[in-house]
Order: sequence, then C-alpha cells, then structure tokens
Amino acid sequence: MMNFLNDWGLVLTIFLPLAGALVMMAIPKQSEGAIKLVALGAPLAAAAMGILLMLNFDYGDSENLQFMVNRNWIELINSNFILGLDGLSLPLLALTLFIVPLVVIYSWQHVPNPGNPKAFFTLMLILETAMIGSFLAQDLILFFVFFEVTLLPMYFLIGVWGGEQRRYASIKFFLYTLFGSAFMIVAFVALYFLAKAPTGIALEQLRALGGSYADMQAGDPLRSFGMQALTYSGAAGIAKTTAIVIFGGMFLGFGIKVPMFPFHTWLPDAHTQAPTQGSVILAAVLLKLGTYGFIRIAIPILPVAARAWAPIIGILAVIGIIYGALGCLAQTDMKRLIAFSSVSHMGYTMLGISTLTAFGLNAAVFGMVAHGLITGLLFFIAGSVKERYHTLDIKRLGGLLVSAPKMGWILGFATMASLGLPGLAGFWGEFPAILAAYEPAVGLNVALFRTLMVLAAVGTVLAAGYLLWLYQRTAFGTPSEEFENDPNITDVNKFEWLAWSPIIAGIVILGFFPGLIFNVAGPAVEVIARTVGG
Amino acid sequence: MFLNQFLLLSAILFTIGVYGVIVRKNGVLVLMSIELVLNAVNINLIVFSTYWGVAGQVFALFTIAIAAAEVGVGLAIVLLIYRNQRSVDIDELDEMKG
Amino acid sequence: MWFFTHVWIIPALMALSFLLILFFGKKMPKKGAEIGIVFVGAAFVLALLTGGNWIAWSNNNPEGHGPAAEGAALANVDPSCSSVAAEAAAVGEGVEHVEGKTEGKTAGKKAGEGHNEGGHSTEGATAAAPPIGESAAPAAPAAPAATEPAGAEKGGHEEVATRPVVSCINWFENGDQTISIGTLVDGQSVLLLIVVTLISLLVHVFSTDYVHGDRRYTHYFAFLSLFTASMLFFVLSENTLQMIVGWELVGVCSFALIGHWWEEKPNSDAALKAFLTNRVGDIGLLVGVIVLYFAAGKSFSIMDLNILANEGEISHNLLLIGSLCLITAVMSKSGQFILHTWLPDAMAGPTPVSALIHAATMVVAGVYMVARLYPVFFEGLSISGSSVNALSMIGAITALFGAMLAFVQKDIKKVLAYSTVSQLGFMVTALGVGAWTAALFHLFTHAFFKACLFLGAGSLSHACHHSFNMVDDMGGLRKIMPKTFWTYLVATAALAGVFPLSGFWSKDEILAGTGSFPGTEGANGEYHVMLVMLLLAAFCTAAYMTRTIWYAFYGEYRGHGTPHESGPRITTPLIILASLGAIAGIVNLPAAFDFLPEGTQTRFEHYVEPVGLYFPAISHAGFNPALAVISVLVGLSGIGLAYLYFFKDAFAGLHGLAERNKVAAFFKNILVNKYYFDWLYTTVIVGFVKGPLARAANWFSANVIDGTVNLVGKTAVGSGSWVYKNVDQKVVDGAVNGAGSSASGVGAMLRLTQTGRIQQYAALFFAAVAILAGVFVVVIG
Amino acid sequence: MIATLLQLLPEADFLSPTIDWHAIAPEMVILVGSLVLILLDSFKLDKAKPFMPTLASLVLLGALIPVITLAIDGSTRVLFGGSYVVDSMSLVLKALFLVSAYIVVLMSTNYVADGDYWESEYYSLIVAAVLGMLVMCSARDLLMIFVALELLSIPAYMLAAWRKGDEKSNEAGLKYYLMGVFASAVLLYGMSLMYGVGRSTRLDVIAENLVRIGDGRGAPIVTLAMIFVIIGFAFKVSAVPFHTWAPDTYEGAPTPVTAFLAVASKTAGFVALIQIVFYCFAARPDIIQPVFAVLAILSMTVGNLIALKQTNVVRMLAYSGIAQAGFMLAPFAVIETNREQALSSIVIYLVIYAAMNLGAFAVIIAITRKTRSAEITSLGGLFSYMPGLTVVMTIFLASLAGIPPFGGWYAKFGVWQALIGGNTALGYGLAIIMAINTVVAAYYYLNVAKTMWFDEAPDGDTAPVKIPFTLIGAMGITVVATVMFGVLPGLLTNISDFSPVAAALGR
Repeated sequence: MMNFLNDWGLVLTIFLPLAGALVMMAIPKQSEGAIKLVALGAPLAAAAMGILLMLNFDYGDSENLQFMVNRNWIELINSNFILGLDGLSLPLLALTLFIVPLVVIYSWQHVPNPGNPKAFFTLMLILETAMIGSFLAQDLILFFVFFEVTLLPMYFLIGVWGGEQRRYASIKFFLYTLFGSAFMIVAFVALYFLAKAPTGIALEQLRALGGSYADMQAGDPLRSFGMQALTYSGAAGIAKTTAIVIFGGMFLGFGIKVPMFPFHTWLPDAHTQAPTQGSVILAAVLLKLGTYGFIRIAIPILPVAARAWAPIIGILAVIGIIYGALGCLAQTDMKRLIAFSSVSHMGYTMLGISTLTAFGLNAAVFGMVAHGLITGLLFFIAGSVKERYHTLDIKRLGGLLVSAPKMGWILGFATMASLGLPGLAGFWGEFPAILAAYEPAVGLNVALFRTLMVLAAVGTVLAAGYLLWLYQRTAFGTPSEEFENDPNITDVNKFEWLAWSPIIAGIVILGFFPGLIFNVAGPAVEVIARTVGG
Repeated sequence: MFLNQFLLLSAILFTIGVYGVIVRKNGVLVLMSIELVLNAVNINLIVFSTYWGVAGQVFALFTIAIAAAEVGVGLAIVLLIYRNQRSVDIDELDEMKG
Repeated sequence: MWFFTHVWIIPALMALSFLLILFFGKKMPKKGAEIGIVFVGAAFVLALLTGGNWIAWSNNNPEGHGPAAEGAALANVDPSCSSVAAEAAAVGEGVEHVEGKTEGKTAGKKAGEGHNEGGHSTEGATAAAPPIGESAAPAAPAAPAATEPAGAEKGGHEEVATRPVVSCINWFENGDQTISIGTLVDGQSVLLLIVVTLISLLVHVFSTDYVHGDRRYTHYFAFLSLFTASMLFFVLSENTLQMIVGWELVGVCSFALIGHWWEEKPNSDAALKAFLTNRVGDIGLLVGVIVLYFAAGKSFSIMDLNILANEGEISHNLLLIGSLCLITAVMSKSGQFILHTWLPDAMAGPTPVSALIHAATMVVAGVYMVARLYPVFFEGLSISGSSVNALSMIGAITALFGAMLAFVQKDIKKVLAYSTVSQLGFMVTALGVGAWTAALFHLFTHAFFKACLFLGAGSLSHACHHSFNMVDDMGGLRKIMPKTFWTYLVATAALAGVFPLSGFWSKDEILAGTGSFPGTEGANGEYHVMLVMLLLAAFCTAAYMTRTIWYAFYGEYRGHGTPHESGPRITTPLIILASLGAIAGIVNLPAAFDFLPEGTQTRFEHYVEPVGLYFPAISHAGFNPALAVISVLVGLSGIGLAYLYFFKDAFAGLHGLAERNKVAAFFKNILVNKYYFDWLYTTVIVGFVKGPLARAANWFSANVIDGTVNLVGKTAVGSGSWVYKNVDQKVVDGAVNGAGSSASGVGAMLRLTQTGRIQQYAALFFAAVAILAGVFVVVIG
Repeated sequence: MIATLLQLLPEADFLSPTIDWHAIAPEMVILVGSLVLILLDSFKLDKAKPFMPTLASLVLLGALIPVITLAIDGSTRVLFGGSYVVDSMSLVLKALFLVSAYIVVLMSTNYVADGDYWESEYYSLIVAAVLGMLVMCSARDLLMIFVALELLSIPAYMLAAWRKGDEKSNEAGLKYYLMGVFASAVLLYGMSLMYGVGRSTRLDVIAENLVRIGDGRGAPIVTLAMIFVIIGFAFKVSAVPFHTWAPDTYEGAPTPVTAFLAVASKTAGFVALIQIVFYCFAARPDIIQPVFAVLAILSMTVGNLIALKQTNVVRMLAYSGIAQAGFMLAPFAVIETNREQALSSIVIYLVIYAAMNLGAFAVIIAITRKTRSAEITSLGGLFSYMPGLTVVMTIFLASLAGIPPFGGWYAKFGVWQALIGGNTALGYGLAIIMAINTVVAAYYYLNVAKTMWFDEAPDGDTAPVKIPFTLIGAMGITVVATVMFGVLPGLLTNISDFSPVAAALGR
C-alpha cells in the first residue's frame, strides 16, 4: 500500500481528473447523465486518492517532502518531473480536492448558458489537474507548465459561459496573467544559469539529493530547476542586485495572480463576468497559486532579495487591504463587491508573507484556505441569487431573509466569516498576519511594519463595514415589489445544500480547530522562515 | 592586375540592374535588369577566380545556368499574367496589400 | 477540584443547546424554548455548584507569606498554559503525588463523561484531563482543613494567596509558539459564571411570554443560547486570544439580536451601528493584545501576562501602550464616552435582550477584561498613588454625561440605556482609581437591579402595545400593574443608592475607593475630581429614575387600549431580580462592621478578589460613615428634587423653561441631540468614508490604474493600427524618393512597405540592404 | 573505336571521387522519385493522376528510411572534400523536411484534386523542392548552398502561381518570384565577394581566412559580403524588413503551397543561415550579433504589431510567422557566448514551429472547405457545429502563443534559455523584448480562438462539413506532435542535443 502511494499517489491525484476529461470526450454530447457522472466521479476519485495520501502522510515530519516522485523529464535542461507533498502543499491540495467536487455538484442543474455540459465539465476537469499539479510540482519548469495550463480552461469558462462583458473580461484575465508569467519564466531561466552550489551544511543537504548534485563542490554552477536544490543553494553566488531583479520577475508573475494592489484590475472584471463555478474556482484556488508561489518559490530560493522586497510587498499588501475595502464600498453589484473584497483579503495574506516570519507565513497559508472557503461560498450564494433575481444590483435586492430565509442566513454566516469573525475560519487568516507584522523578521524595518499592522487592523473595520452594508441591503428589509412574490425566488434547493453545507462545516471546524492547518503547515513554513533568517 | 576596376565595373552593373528593377514597369524589362545584376556577380567571380583557382569559374557557370532557369520561370509567370489581364505592367498587380 | 477543571462543560452545554435549537427547535412543541431553558438551567446549577466549591476551596487557602507561598498557590496552574506560573509554582513544592494520581484518574474519567455530555467542540478535553489531574496534585493535601479559615478573617484582605485553577489543552501550534485554549477559574470568573447563567435563565423564562408568537421565536432562543455560550467562553478564557474570540462572538450575538426585527430599517441600522462601533474599538483590542503578547514574551496566557506585569518584568511603556489600546476596546464594548452611542440605539432589540446583553452581561465585558488584566492597567497607568488617569477619567465623564443624557429621553428604555452607560462609567472609574473589588461588586449588584428595571420596562410595554414612550403612551400604571410597579420601585431605589439596598453598598465602595474623601486614605490614590463627578452622577441618577417612575406609574394613562398586569412568567423574574437587587449588598458588608458575627463582612472581597503573584497588591479604602451618609443624601436629594418637580409641581418657573429660555433651550438641544455624536459619526465620518473617499478610490481604480493598463493595451493595438493604416494607404509616387532617402530611417521604411506594389517592395528591399550594409561598414569597417 | 579514341587522349590526371552512397541515399531516393513522377506523368497521363499523391508520399517516406539508418549508424560522414557533411543535426533537419513535405502532400491531395489543377507536376515540383532542402541540410560550401537554395526556390515560384486562372495566385507567384530573384541576386553578389575575401567556396576555409583578414578586425568588404549573404537568407525566412513578399504570397497562393512556403521553405532558409553563420561567420560575432539582434527585434515587433490588425487568417498567420521568425533569429545574437544552446534552441524551435504551423494551415484548409473564405469573422460559432475542429485549432493557436502544455512554450523557453544563458546585456534585452512580444502575440491568437468559441456563426449555416481523411491524417500527426513536444520536450531535446556538433564548430 505504502509503496503504491509513494510511487503513484501523487501522480494519480493529479491526472485522475484529466483521465476523466479524456473519458468524457469519448461520451456523446447527448448522454448528459453519463457526462455528469464522470464529471463528479473523476474529482471524487482524485479526492479519495488525496484522502488516502493525507491518511498516510507523516505529520510528524511535515517539513519534508513526502511521496516524492522524481523522474527524468527534460534532460537537456536538467528539469525533472518532481512531485512532492509537504505541510505547505497539503492544505492547498486539500482545498482544491474539496472545492472542485462541490462545484460539480452545484453545477448539476446550474450549467450556465449556453449549456453544453460536456465542454463545461471537460474544461473544469483539465483545470483541476492543472491546479493540483501546480501545488505538487517541485520543479520550476513543471510548476510553470501547470501554472500556465490553468489559463486556457479558465479563459474559456469565462469567455463561453460568462456574462455580458465576458469577451473583454476573459481576454483581460488571460493577457494580464500571461504578461506576469512571461517575466516569471525569464526569472526562472536566469536562476537556472546563475545559481551556484552553496557551502557548508547546505552543500551537504544538496549532495544528499543525489543525482547530478551528488558530487558538487561549493561554487559549482547548479544548472537546476529543482526547487529543493535551488532552495538549498539559496541563491548562492548571485549578486544581491541581480537577485533583487530576478525576484522582481517572479514578483510580477505571482503578484499579478494574487492579485496585489497595482495589478488587481483584472480581478473584478474576471469575477463579475465569470459563471458562478468559474468565480468560485478562481477565488478559491487560482488566486492561491500566486501566494503559494511566493511562499514556495520566490522567498526560499531568493532569501536575500526577499528581505529587500519585503517592505514593498508589505506596503502594497496594506494598500491593497484598504484600497480593496474602499473599492467594495463603492460597488453597486454584489458579485463585484465580493470580488473586490478578495483584493482586500489577499492583502492580509500578503502582509503575513511579507513579514517573513514563521508566524506570518503560517497565517498566510491559513488565510489562503480560509479565503478559499469563505469567498467561494459567497460566490456560490451570489450565483444563486443571480439565478433567482436575475440581477445582482444591490439597490434592487433586499429582503432575502424574507423571500429565502435559509439562503439569507447562510449569506449572513458567510459575511460574518468573511469579516474575520473569531470562531470562524476567516479570523485565523487575519489576526495572526496582523500579529506577525508587529515583529517582522530580523532586519526588517520594525517601525514600518508596526504602522502596517495598525493600518491592517483598521482594515478589519472597513471589512466589517462593507460586508454588513452588503448584508443589510440584500438580506434585511422587505423585498421590493418587483420581487414581492416572484415564483422564481425559492429557498436553498438540495443541490445547493449538498454543495454548501460542507463548506459551512469546514469554515466552522477550521474556526474552532485552527490547529488542523497551523500544525500541519507550521513546520514547513518554519523551515522557510529560517532560510530567510526570520 | 586591375582588380579594383573590375570590382567597380561589377558594382556599377549591379547598381544599374537594381535601378532597372525598381523603375521599369514592364515585366520583361525587369527580368532583363535582373540578368544585369547576375552578370555583375559573374564578373566578380571570374575576377577572383584568377586569384583563387577555378572554383570561381565553376560558380560562374552554375550562376549562368541557374539564371537561365530562373528567367525561364519568370517569363512563364509573366506570360500567365499577360494571358489573364492582357498586360505585363507589374504596377497593376496590387490586388493584395496590407 | 473536578468542577474547576471541567468548568468548560458549562459553555459547552449552551453551545450544544444552540445547535439543538437550530436544528430541531422548529420541530419541538415549544419551538425550542424548552431546550434553551433546560440547558441554561443546568448551566446555572453547575455554576452554583462551582461557586460553592470555590468558596470551600478558597476557605482552605493555606496560610503563608512571601513569594514561596504565593508561588505554591499557583500550583494548580497547568504548566502547559503558563510557563511563568509554573516556574513560580516550582518555588513552593514538596508534596506527595499519590493522591494527585488518583485525582488525575477520576478527573480523567469524569472528563470522559463530560465529553459525552459536552457534545461538540470539546474534543480533546479528555486528552487534556490527566495532566490537569497531575497539576492538581499539589493542591490535594490542602483539602483536609489544614489551616483555620477563621484566622483568615482579619480585616478582609490578609496575605492568604488565592489558588486559581488554570487548565488548558493545546489549541494549535503556530511557528514555534504553542497556543493553548482552556479555562481560568478564580473568584472573578466564578462570579460572572453565576451572574450570567442566572440572568440568562431568568431572561429565558421571561422571554417565553414576552416574545410569544414572534416571527422568529426559535431563532431568538437559539441566539440567546449562543450568546450565553459565548459570554461564558469569554468569562472563562485562559488567554487573551480566547478572550478576543469570546468578545467578538458576543458582539455578533448582540448584532443578531438587536436586528432581530430586521424588516424595519431602523433596527438593522442600529444593529450595524452596534457592530461597527464595536469593530472600531476592536482595533484597540487586536493591537493591544498583540502588543501584550510580545510584551509577555510571546505568550497569550493571562497568567503569564499578569505575573510578569505585576513583577515589573515588562517595561512601563509597553504596558501603557497596551492598556491604552485595550481602553479603546473597553470604550466601545462597555459603552464608554465617546464610543457609547451604539448602546442606546441597541435598545431597538427585544427588551429581554437589552436586559441580558445590554445591561447585565455583555456590556460589562469591557469592565471584566480590565479587571482580568488588572496588573497591566495598574502598572501601565500607574494607578497607585496618582490622582488621575485615562481609565478613571473616561469612566467619570461617562458616568456624569450619561446620567445627564438620561434626563431628556422620552423612551423609557433609552433612559435605562443611558443609565447603564453611566453605571458602567462608575465601574470603569472604580477600576481606574484602583477600587477593583468595588467595581466588581457594583457589576454584581448592577446586574440584578438593572436587569430588573429593563424587564420591568419590558413588562410595561407589553401592557402598552409595545410602546416604550413613557411620556406619551404610559402613566398611572401603578394601580394596574402592582407587581411591575413595586419591583421597578425597589430596583430604582437600589440604583439610586438608597440604604440599605445593594446599590448603596457598591456605589459607596466606589466613592470611597476614590480615596479623595478624608478618612478613606487607605485607597490607592487620591482622585478628587472623580469623587465630585461621581457624586453629581449619583444625584442625576436618582433624579431621572424618579422621573421615569413619575411618567410610567403616576398621573393619567396616556396610551390607548386597556393595559393589564403581565403573566407570571414575566413577573416572577421581576420579583426574583428585585429581591436580589435589594439584598445583594450583604455579600460585601464593610469590614468596619465588626459588631457583626465573624466571617460575615467582605465575603465578596475575600472570595472574589485574587491575592497572589498574578494580581497587584491593591489596598482598600476603609468604610467611612460620613461619606456613606453624604452619598445617601445626594441620592435622596435627587429623588426629592425630582419628586417635587414632577409630583408636586414645585419650581413652576422651571417647567417649560427650555421653551422660554434660549440658553436652557440650547443646552436641552445639546442633550436631546446626544451631544451631536451620532451626527458626527454617521453624517461626517461614515458619510465621508462611504461617499467621496470610496468613490474616489473606485474612480482611481477604474480610470487611473485600469486606464493605464488599458492605455498600454490601446497603445499596442493603436500602434498596430497606425502601422497597419499607413502601410495600407497608397504611396503615390514616394516609392523611389522614399527608398532613396534611406536616411529617413526605419519609420519611413515601415510607411513604404506592403503597398502591394512589387517595385516598392523591391525599393524597400534594396534600401534596407543599402542601410544595413552602409551602417555596418561604417560602424564596424 | 571509342577505345582508340580514348587512347588518343592524353593521360588524364582526373581521379573520380569516392562517394559514400549511403550518406547521400536520401537525396538519391528523392531525385529518382521526382524523375519517376515526371516520367510517369508524361507516359500515362490521366491513368496515373489518382496515384500521384500516394506515389509522392511513398517517395518522401521512402527517403526517410535511409535517414533513419544513417541516424542509427550515427557516425558523421564527410563527402566531396568537406563540402558535404552528414551529421546528426543535418539528419534531424532532413527528417523534418521529409515529414513536413509529407504532411503538405496530405493536405494537398483533395485540394488539388477538387480544383482542377495540374496534379503530377504539382507533386513532382514539391518533391524536387524537398531535394533542394535535403541538400541544404548537408551543404558546407557556398556553391552547394546556392544550388540547393535555387533548387528549392524555383519550384516554389511555380507552385505559388499554381492556380492559373486566379489573378491573385498569379500576382502571388510574380511577387514571390521577383522578390526571390532580387534576394538571390544580392545573395550571389555577397557570395562572390565572400569568395573573393575568403579565397574559397568552402565554409571552413573561408572561416579561417576571415579570422586572418585585417588580423581579425576584417575589412569593409568583408562586412559588406557578410551582410549581403545574411540578407539573402533573411529574405527566405521573411525577416523584417525583407518580409514584404510573405503576406501577399501567402494570401494568394494555394493554401497547401502557403503551408509549404511558411514551413518548409522558411525552415530551409534557417538551415542555410545556420550553415553559414555557425560554420563560417561565427568568426566575426562583432558583426553578426548586432545584425541578428536588429533583424530579430524588428521582425518580432513589426510582425506582431501588424498581425494585430489582420482580418484574414492566412495573412494573420503570415505576419505571425514573421514574428516567430524574429524569435528564431534571436539566438543568433548570442552565438559568441552561448553557441550550443543557441544552435539547439533554433533547431527545436524549427521542429515545433513546423508541427504547429502546418497543423494550423491544415485546419484552415478544412474550414475553408465549408466557409470558402479565410476571413476571421467567417470562423464565428465554429465551436457550436464543429467542436472537434475548434479544439484542434485552439491547440495550435495556444501552441503558437506559447502556452503550455503545447509545444510552443518549450520552443520559446529554449530561446529564452539560450538568450539568458549567454549572460550578455544584449541577451537579456532580447529576452525582455521577446517576453513583451509574447504577450502581444497572444492577443491576436486568442482573438481567433475567441471568434471560434464565443461568437455566433455569421450566416446561420451551421451544417458541419465532411473532412477528407488525408486532411484528418495531417491534423492528427501535427496535433500529436504539438502536444508530445509540449508535454515531453525531452523527446526533442535528446535528438537535438548538438553539443558535439556545435563544439566542433570553428574551434
């Protein structure tokens, strides 16, 4: 069993959905039942695989990669097919495996116009494979490939099944991300050529990786894309300025994906235009690719540059927090408001990251999962509201608690969770991040970060502000006469219950047992924090 | 030897040919201008071959042969065009642009 | 011991009740109310038992002086919760562990049961139980009355160290820190445990009648349970992080209950306002807790924090910053001046809720927190020996201004609300001047009579078609609703501080605590200003309460319909609360009353006020008859004046003064408009943030940033189209010239390309050749 | 009689060269094949018609066999005193040419048959052009290269004008022809000068002499010669500003021919450039690096910018091809510092480019069978009635845009690797410019994808059209190749690792 998992566990988890997609292509368009069955079966199979992995995961040793798979891939550039699961990847893997089946369930009768479930689900399965892959890849090039593969399916999900402005939104989303990743890959290649083998203990670790590293001497060119190897090398032999420039390339790539403050403008359009399922996946998982990239790649591989960039990231993060919140306040469209709130929430994650401390990074990891669940739920609800009211214009909504009480309460729950209510998941992404900012990694400007801490704390108030205003204007009050007794407006139906109740449960459970993530990710991020000297 | 003079001559020929190519509207004349250019090349080759052995002359022979072939094809195409639109004024051929 | 280590069962019970009501409430015959009542009743019983145990426990506090004894007193602090306490405890050691083991086992077993009944969210407690038992070991031998409690009676506070029981489990590990969750049991928490459960129980009963047939009857009870659970969770918190959680959860419950009737905009507005105002204060809470976390050497543990602060391990400045931050939190949660504005609006919620949350329990959370972290404030604000500090200042101002505001209200609940504000001001002042016990004592008594007053008001409106407007819709109810009347009267008297009702004792202690009055030098400082302001406040209090009595119960009935006395489920709680409000004072009779039998004075202080390493050595002002008399006189004069003014129509000149006199009108307006704070907040600040600022941000996003991006895109496409257009347009005769003028560079070339003219292509071709060749020949040679 | 005649002759000192027939077997097969095609046609005119495509394919695939055997043998073979070399790289390229030509034949089969064009000549011309390409792969001599170039160009001129009745086709043919002739004239002039300064037509000899001239600093005439030669091929690869012919010719020529030009003939141009630059001009990086930098930047930028505004798919592909050529030219600019990777990255790019571009043209041929127009708008709503075709086309477009997991990404990645590996300011600069251009390019590729997926059919006609199996075959091969190269680039890098070859160069 264990051997099987070691050899095939991760590979299967990644490619089962893809297999499902291929099977689906073979199914004729008409037999929707079969299609949906496959669409649900494949993610569930992957999830089952993932659960097996998590059961056999050695939590005592979560700072080390487990179930490693290491095969030759592109010898010429010494880029290998390396997969691995550690405390950092595990929560995100879990998140992905958790969300996608729910999305499928939700789509069971909600396949958006213009229908064609076959194509819809095929794209979604491909997307899942790509997402899982990028969380498990341990080789820069492999990561890059998976990272890019997420683009096309999302592009089509938005463009074909999206709203009015879908063409504009989809192409904007695509080009934005592509722009970032173009610089990212350049940065990767530069790393490949410049990184050298380190000295001392790091060298021993490097040699322990075996392969071409086995007999490296300090100062030898590394010529590797392996994340581990590069991490051990810690950008040895790269001049500080060069390292800072390279980090800049990655910063573009990941920062746009997060999205960080100046690069965030694609997000509202993409979210607003995307179909519900698209928004959910985008918010729940895709945005996390950026933050994950920072924690997994940019910071450990370029520690020195990371320290140089940390203040900038911190400042941008806080600007994002405040700015996103203000943006929310100005919105009239429910979905757009939620989208802007993502900018604000990811700001906390980035703030946690920018502290470069174990506490902060850990908070960031938690923040990713929490934001994934909560914002995912919010988008689900927004989708259902849209479906019933055929509008998301906040001014026209209202009295949801009257017309659809259960949905109203769930929305209330989601908003509470989203504004970082302690006892629910959101809080554990925010508070520790703010806390970490009080005492950033050694050598960072303490005064600056404490200022940021206070500003971030102020952000929590704004968050409460826009979320509660949203809730008041949508749920409280009595429905306007145009929706007074509209037959379409029904309460939560069984598919929605199936899709939502797990998320709700997850939010509560994580809220009361934050250890479920903190304890797993803790050791992993602690190693990273140590490499940065935090 | 008067190497420079020969090179100069070939250069002049080359330029004349280019000029003809650019200004002549008649397809056939354009083809003839091309011949000029090719001959300029041949002069070069012959001249240099006096220094570096027969390779140049062989090259020149090849050039002549291939030039003949090219002009053959060229004439064929010009003829084709003449059939289709009763004119060999290559300036009228601007159906596709941009 | 078992009760102390398993006290978590009590909040767990309420949480369970919440879930049960949520999921099955609708199907129950009584729509879930019975579940709530049963569980809260159980919780109350458990709380009482815990209280009893605590009394027994602290009666057996071992005699002893100095750090060793005080260290030993901390032996029941689970080392995994507080390392500092553990070290201190290590000082006083040397006990056999046999009984400890057995203790541990039983504890473990019981914990098992506790787990079963405790339901959700308490897993792991079982795992935690054995260590708790272990840690309990040293305490065991103390049980057989080792030392004579009688000896511990002299003057109330002798050097007998309290033995807090702290037990916790590992909540999560973050980075290299281990953060625990658990319970801290000592006099203070036990006190609140009892108060909360009791009032909650009564309110539950009251509500069954009051909100009968309500739209969301079940939700209402669900949230009552949730609130009780969160409040208990907060009260028992072992570390500040836990405190934050409880703090926010009660906030949400209050949000939900204030907005209970959310169909009407005002209610939802009030709910939002309450939540947002609290959020503002929470900035302080978050920052303060963070500061203190690092100050205490990366530990949230209250024990660590208190002990370190107490022993001066933490720099004064850190403590100052921390305490100031926390004070903002107190201001929002406990409705202190200038963040008090939400509290009166919060009366939009159902009256029982106001009684439970906005009078008796939640609003005192701020007070409780200050008391809980007292060393921090004591050191940080250097309360001892000074004569003014932020805490006392805020408290005093609140007490006075709140009382004045209460005058102009028409709505009886608003009156009570401002009265609450003012009374909270008393408590905060007390804490500010170092009269810790007095503050808690007042919290205790105030809970009873203020709850009674609110429920009374509820009963009134129940009779008067749910109107609270005492000026227009009430009057002359004395005869019709005798029970309500008498209970209300007693509670009012208590609030006004009439001897010998509970209010008198607690208020008097606070006044004495200011240490300003000659003869009370025993106190920690000399806060003259506070004394004066508090006396004024006391005067106003008495007066406006009399006013309410007049409007509500005397004169002619001004409302419509025929009011009637409320049913037993409403009146019983009233009676219970009133009687408690009357007699509660005896639990802390001054030490000076030595004519009373031994062990009857200062029981409250003895059992509630901690002594030991984790609490500052505060001194207590002795009882001063003169001051007592003065305070009573002030109260009575207030009553008297109001009586004359309202009942006997005295000072006729004053009646309708505001109408005639500009000055008076001006002041009245200020009061009516609540000092224009709401206007400031809603119109100015919120309006600005919501309006221009947000719009500006949005505009910036839409036009500037997005614009630049689009601009880049446009320029790409634009230049594309430029090239395209110019390429496409016919160049009539410029071909040769253009080709010739190769100096005009690539731009010119682009213009000349792709015209469809072979010869222009050719021209371009050779031009490019010429340029390339030329340039390189020149440059490189 | 003849014997006596022979006796009369003086003792000739002519010794016939020893020819390694195995080495030139592929060329021989093609040569014979093309002759057979012509003869068969002239004897059995109409009976043979249907078999022409099959026969042509057989010839092409047959030529692949000796290529493979040579590859297995693996040894580098030098013929004709070093002017003809068969090494691993040349074999890879030959295989590439043969396969692409085969795919072109597959595409042409129905296209040529449906419109009544001369078939036999068509195929024999294609095969003849392939012969030129094969020779090009091994040529190490100016003369040889020139002959190969003309051998592959002249048939192309005729093919471009193949639709005799169509004026567009004629125009395309004439433009291509004239520009081509100008180019070869310039090339020849350059070659003649090069012969003059290099004292030989053999590349290696020239290289030696180039270094000697002006003790390394060279002379103006050297620069002139090099520039002229490079430009001669820059035309072939349609690099800006020598690209003008490409869009018009592509648009006018029969689409299969366009595919042939866009892929095979362009590749041939690059092969020639590789031969000339790596085996000869590498001695003067101070000239070629800037030249190629300029050409690369101009090509990718101008090509992309103009492509943004195209309304015709074929024209769009023409400009995109110009931009792609720019990407392929970039590595030449770091030849001095990063020779091996420069070489292999170019070859890898060529292979992948061939796969995805041929595929794209195949799909377009299939679509135009229905829409009868190559306007982008006419692709509207394709997804709704021909989803399979749409997906395939999307794959090719995505690959052209360089999005994993399709081959294109690795092609670009390789170039980046070469550029940055050079670790020169020029290299980094090109890498950045290229990064930006990739994004610009993505826009117009996606624009086509958008039309197919998101828009509605212009005329409500949504009846799917039957696609001949040969076309499906062509698409199948190219799709598989595109995806394989993207997912497992190792397959490609292993065979195109020319470090030994490149190491041998010049040094």
